Amino acid sequence: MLRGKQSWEFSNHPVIRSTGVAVGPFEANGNLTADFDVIHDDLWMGNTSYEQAHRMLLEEAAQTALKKSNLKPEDTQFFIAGDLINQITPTSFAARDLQIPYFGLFGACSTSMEGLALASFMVNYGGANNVLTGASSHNAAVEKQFRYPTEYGGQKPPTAQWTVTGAGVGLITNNPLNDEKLPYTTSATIGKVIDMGLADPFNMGGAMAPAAADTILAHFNDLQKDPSYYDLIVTGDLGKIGRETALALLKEKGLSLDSNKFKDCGLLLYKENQPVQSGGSGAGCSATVLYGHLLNEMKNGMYKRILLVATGALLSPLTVQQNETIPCIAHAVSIEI
Amino acid sequence: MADSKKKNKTPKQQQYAKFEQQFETKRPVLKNCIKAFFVGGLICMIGQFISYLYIYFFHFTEQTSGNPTSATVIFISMLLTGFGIYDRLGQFAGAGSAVPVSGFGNSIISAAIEHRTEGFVLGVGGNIFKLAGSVILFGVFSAFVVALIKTIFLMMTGGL
Amino acid sequence: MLPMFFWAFIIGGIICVIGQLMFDVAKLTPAHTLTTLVVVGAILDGLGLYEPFADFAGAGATIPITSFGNALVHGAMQEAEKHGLIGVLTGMFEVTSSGISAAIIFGFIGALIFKPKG
Amino acid sequence: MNIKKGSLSIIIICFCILLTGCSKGSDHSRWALFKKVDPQPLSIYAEDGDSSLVEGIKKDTASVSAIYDVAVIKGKKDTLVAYKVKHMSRFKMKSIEKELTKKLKSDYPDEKFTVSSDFKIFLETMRLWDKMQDPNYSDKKANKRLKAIIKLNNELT
Repeated sequence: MLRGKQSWEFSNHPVIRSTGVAVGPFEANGNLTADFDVIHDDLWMGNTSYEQAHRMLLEEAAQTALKKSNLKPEDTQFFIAGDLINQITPTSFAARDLQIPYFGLFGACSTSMEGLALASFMVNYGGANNVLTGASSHNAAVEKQFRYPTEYGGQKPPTAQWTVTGAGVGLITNNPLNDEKLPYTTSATIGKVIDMGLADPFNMGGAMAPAAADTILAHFNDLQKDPSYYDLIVTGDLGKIGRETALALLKEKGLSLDSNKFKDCGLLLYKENQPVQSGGSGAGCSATVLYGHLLNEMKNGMYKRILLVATGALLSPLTVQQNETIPCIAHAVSIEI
Repeated sequence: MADSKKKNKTPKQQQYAKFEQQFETKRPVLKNCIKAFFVGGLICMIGQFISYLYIYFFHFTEQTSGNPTSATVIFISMLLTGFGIYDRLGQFAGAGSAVPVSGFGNSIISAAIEHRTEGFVLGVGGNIFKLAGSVILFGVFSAFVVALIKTIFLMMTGGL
Repeated sequence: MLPMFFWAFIIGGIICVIGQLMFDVAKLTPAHTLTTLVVVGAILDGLGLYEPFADFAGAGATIPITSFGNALVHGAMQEAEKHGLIGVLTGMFEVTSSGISAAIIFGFIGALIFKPKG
Repeated sequence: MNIKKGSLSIIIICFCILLTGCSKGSDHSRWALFKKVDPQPLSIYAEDGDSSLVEGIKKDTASVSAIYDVAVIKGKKDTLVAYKVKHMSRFKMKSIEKELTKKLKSDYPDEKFTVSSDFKIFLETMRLWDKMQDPNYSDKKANKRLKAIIKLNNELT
């Protein structure tokens, strides 16, 4: 049901029945290792190219999610996913192997929540019984496309972020199977593209913060809720700088959040001493942290209600070179248990 | 470049740019410069050492030892790039490892290694100058202009 | 000879600091920074300043990328002395050829034997 | 910083190899790059008056204030003058060379000079000088070697 200007409420409570998360070596050394299903100790993962490894991550995550629910690809109506590589080939190639009817999404790093919102919408209104949704990214494949060759000795400024190698997939269904308490989605707010004129591709957090703030404000306006309703508000990959900027922006707009209840996936994922500069980023960042870590925490009773706001910077290497500013977007999905 | 960007910005965007800046982690310029100084200086000192080796053991004079020296430095840079050390050195030293010829070698070699998955002709061949191409282009063109002006000047003044 | 090492270190270091300032203060990309330094090297040689500088600092002046511009001009000027204006064109790579060819050859060898580590 | 430490130790090791590796022959050429060796000026075909001539050339060269170490070897036709320039004067190396050539030409109009401030030329001159200390080393060989050094000096790149 449409609520307010840009939000949906899912009254039938689509359930996230199972999840699958596959990550690379760098993430395995981070904070959340215990929450991941498949861990690779090599960036190549036995493939001949990083792009193939990228595809493999998503496939493994999808297969794990299906296996945990005892489902076959045929039982799943739709597969909604995306990544950052040109023409989202890793995702489409994975969809070729999965043989599930497929929607390819591109929302940069916000793809995970875009997919979850759409999947919940479909399931809520009977458009599907089971939908597989997720997002993935691979550090070396993304660096190769957006930045410099991985072996190039360029210095990254402290505002830069580290692209996550990982894929997170969730199975959204209208059939919770047994009596076990499972997390379900209750609402989603679709963001609009916001461009505040920043153009530095090594400071994405700062560019994306206004989009996150805009979507969070819209969410509370549309659903007539208060920030205290949520135990935790998590942003996708704002990093240190973006998180602080977003907090300050929200405060300026009259919405003060408890900074202990406002976290960022890019900061949760890595240890303090890992050289990720401002934090993690990439489509896989919010996907691995939500489908791996946060849902586990919810099942363990740490949180009852969370709002996940995944942010995306809709740039390409071409637009950066043409001196265009960075348009950004954010989508929010609320999950309760 | 920066000016043209500013012109297109709305007042709201300019205001945000200022607002955002207070949260940005500042680049540690002094620390970076010290690191660049020591690593860059060290690379040049190693280069000096290599050139003395060429003078001492081979038939090179101070004038002619420059070429084999830069070739050797580039060779070392290839090994460091291939073993995945140079990118870490680059993150530490910044311009200290980018400005010496080893950095020029690194930009060529890293691009060549990166694109071998696309094949040797289209991948390696097509991308090897991805980063170094601009250095070569502007180096050659500016040298052409400078040499042309200097030659004409010398001809006019009768120096040639 | 020993002061040579000292000055190579100091001058080489200073050129790198200039590069670092172009990165951090002027916020240029590495490609813009290196390109600028090469052009500066070419102009300095055109003014006849680079050679005394290289005499003084040795590798401190020949190892930084600025020497690439200097060497290009040098090759062109050498040839120009022999053949006039045409020499500017033909002599361009006279001196620098080794650096570029070394980089190309080692780059390709590197691509043959190494894989990016990520 | 392991990289720094490693490369430093490599430099030190290489230095040691360099110092010990070529210890045959006289000491002069071994130390030629490191310190002032101040060799006796030589003439390959020692004729009457030659020793005072090369002595004079050396004194003349050393009188240039920026020059601190001079090696002179006179061959059949050519005279090779290799010298070291004080480091702070290396900026003016070209003009020093010009000044010296002019000075030597006006003082000794009959001689043909090759002057060089290049370390390599100085080193090779000292190597030849060391060899010439051996009485068995023939004058012809020495003159040939001298010519080779002069040729090396005239190579541009």
